[in-house]
Parts: sequence; C-alpha cells; structure tokens
Amino acid sequence: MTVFVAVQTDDFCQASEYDELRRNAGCGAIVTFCGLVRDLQSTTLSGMTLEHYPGMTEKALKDIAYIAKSRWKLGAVHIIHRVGTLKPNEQIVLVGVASAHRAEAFSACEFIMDYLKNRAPFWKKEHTAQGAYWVEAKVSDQQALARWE
Amino acid sequence: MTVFVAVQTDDFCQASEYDELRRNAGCGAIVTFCGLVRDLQSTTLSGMTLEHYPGMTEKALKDIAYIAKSRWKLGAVHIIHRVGTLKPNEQIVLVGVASAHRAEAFSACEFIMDYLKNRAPFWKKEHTAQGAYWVEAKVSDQQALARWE
Amino acid sequence: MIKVLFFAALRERLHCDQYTAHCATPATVESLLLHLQQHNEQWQQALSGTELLCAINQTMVSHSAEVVAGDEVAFFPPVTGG
Amino acid sequence: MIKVLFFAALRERLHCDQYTAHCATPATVESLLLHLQQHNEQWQQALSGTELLCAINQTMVSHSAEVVAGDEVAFFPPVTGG
Repeated sequence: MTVFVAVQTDDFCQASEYDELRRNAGCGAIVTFCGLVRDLQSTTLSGMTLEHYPGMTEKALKDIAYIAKSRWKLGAVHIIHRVGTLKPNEQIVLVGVASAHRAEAFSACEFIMDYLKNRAPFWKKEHTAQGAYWVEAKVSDQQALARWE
Repeated sequence: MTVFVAVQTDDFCQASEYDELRRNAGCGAIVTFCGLVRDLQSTTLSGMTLEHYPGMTEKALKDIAYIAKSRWKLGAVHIIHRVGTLKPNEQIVLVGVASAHRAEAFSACEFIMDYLKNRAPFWKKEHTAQGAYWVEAKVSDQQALARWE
Repeated sequence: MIKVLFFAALRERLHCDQYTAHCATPATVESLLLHLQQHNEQWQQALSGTELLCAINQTMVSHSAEVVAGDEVAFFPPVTGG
Repeated sequence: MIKVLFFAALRERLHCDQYTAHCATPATVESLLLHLQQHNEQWQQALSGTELLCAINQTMVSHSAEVVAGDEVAFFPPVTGG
C-alpha cells in the first residue's frame, strides 16, 4: 500500500492527489474528504491558526494510515494537513483513499478522519471580531471514533 | 440545496466538481466518490459498455439526491454517471457531497452510491478476451442498501 | 395500448427493445407479463424470472402495480451501474 | 533530565513552550505532573486538569506511563485538528 503523508503551510491541490490515487492498479473506488475553514458559529471569523507538534504530527498521521491499512484492504492512503494561518474558505485537510471496493474506501476514509480528529496533535485557534479563542474539542468527535472500536 | 445530475458519454473532471462543491457557503466538509473501470476478476478486461434507460436515469439520480437531502443537512450533491463504451481506468461515476459536518457528508455520499447501485437503471457489459458478458448484480450491494433502512 | 421497453440482458434475450402491447387495461404488471409471455416460448422463459425489475413511467414499481393505457412500462434485470 | 513540551492553550496559560525537568527518574507521567505543578500556582492549576493529554517521545500515552531520563514528554489539551 502507498502511504503519503504531509504537514505543510502551503495549500494543496485536491486534483493532484486524486490523480495520484487513480494510478493505483486494481483500485476501482476513490474516496476523498476535504475540510475547509468555515464560519459555522455565525461569528465573524477572519481566519484560523493551526498549531501542531512538529515531528509528532507526521508520525501520528502515518500511524493512522497504517491502522486503517490493518483494518481494510487499501491500495493507497494520502493525508495532507495544513498548519499556520488560514483564511476562511481555505483548505485545511485532505484524506484520500483508493481501494478495490467502495465500502472499504468509504470506511477507511471516515475512520482516518475520526481518528485524526481525536489523536493527531493539531490545535485550532479561531480569529474573530470578538477576539481569538482556542477551539474546544467536541464530544461528538470522541463518539465518532468510539464507533470503530 | 444545489443538486446537479448528469448522464453523459463524455468523461468528467473530478477537479471541476470539487471546485464547484467548495463554493457552497457554510459547508466545511466535502466528500467525493469516484468509480473507475477496473479488471477485478483478473480476466483480460478490454472495456465495458454501460447501457441505461434514457430519461429514467436522470430522474432516478435526482430522486436519490433528494432522498439524501431529506435524511441529512446537505449544501450540495453532484452525481455524474457515464454511459456508452469505456476503457480500463476510465472514470464511470462521481458522487460529490458538501455539508457543514463531515459525518453527514460521508453518510450521504455512501448512501447515494448504495442507492444508485441498486436503483438507477444502468447495466454494465464487460468485454474480455473470453467474450462479452453482462455483469451480475451483487447481493453485497443489496445488503449495503439495506443498512440504511 | 401500452408502450413496453426492455433493457440489457433481457433486451438481448428477447431480441426486442420496444413493444406495443394491446392487452386490456387497467391491468397489473403481473398480468401484463402474462400477456407478453404468450408471444413465444423465448418470451415465456425470459419474462418469468422473479428477479425482473419493472418501472412504470420511469418510476420503479412492484409487480402488483396498476398499468393503465398510455403508460410506458419497462422491464429489466437487476441494475449494475455505479 | 526530561525535556517537557507544552502546546496550544496550555502553552499560553503557562507562558512556556519548553521546560527541562530535573525530577528523579524513572518517574510516571503522573509524578512528573506533580513535580511541574510545584513551579507556581499558575502551573499548579493549569497542569491539574483531567483532560490533559500526554505524549512520550511523540506517542500518546496514559498518565500512568513510565518516564525515563532523556525522554521528550509533551502535554497538551484535547486536539482539534482536521
């Protein structure tokens, strides 16, 4: 299985990752997830800073990819996560999975996101007109991960 | 909610659909599924012909999109399905979903594929060195749909 | 008069894409199938499978659904797109 | 000697990114935390939360995990990436 992991300040190109994932012979199903900076609380979000634990983030993302590989038959997993300051509508994260069958591609992609949300050392600080505040971890993310256990 | 549905002989561009889905305000999660022509039986697949029921296919895909909309809070659903003769590695189908939250985007995208596999009037005929044969419907696809009921 | 369409493997087995049925209406999908089966032995066999799907006016229906004059009725094997 | 790292909201509350702890080893994460809490009242409060996560040498561990000299131990709030 091909595993590609990146933690970067630069934007990524979803299309390039999709094209790479398509190259995996025998994989008829490609599922991608992308997360974007959005103002979901109707505050006036002007941006977001993503802090991370350099070194551990890459390791954590690779670990997550291999845990997924141990659970499903996968051809390739790509995970890209951005750090630094991002503006509204920018891309934050991409998870792409190629597999022979769609059920495995869907499960692995969602599992990786649920795992990443709970275990990869990234922290979001939102910048709004009312000030900057650290995003609180959500119980719903813990529950999402618990489903896979 | 934006619904875009197309049944076409021409190839589609996954990147264009992704870019369109990204434009939906308030949607922080974009999930896409793409299905490709693959030789999974290790026969010598030279291509595939996709027959459909013109008129009903577009209607069925729209129906499926609106059923998904009634179950989850979605910003946009794009479904593109190709017909005619396709070569190995060509794209067959794309389902793209934009939503505020990832769980809804994942569920809706997988649901749409499971529904499409069982209810949209498309039929695949595979061309191999041993001759051309109609693909048999899979019990696993029926079971996949039954999970949502 | 009912416009009947056949698709995929069923179309090939019947050597027919489209057929105009002149059975009494209102009918049911089941009774329309019995009517079509009388065409010849080939049709009798091909149209008696329990797996046969049916759409009336481009909406999937069960075999007990009612068919009225002017309907477009399609028969086809389980679908395999996606 | 243990290299201790702090991230995100915890880093801000402690006004500290990195700290070298000179407690007795082998220790546990729990005993290292008690050692760090003695620094001042600010540290005492910030480092006593039950939600605090810990990684030793860049692998997530529980608070009962063993810490040996030379380890890199990181403390941080629940993660919020993705």
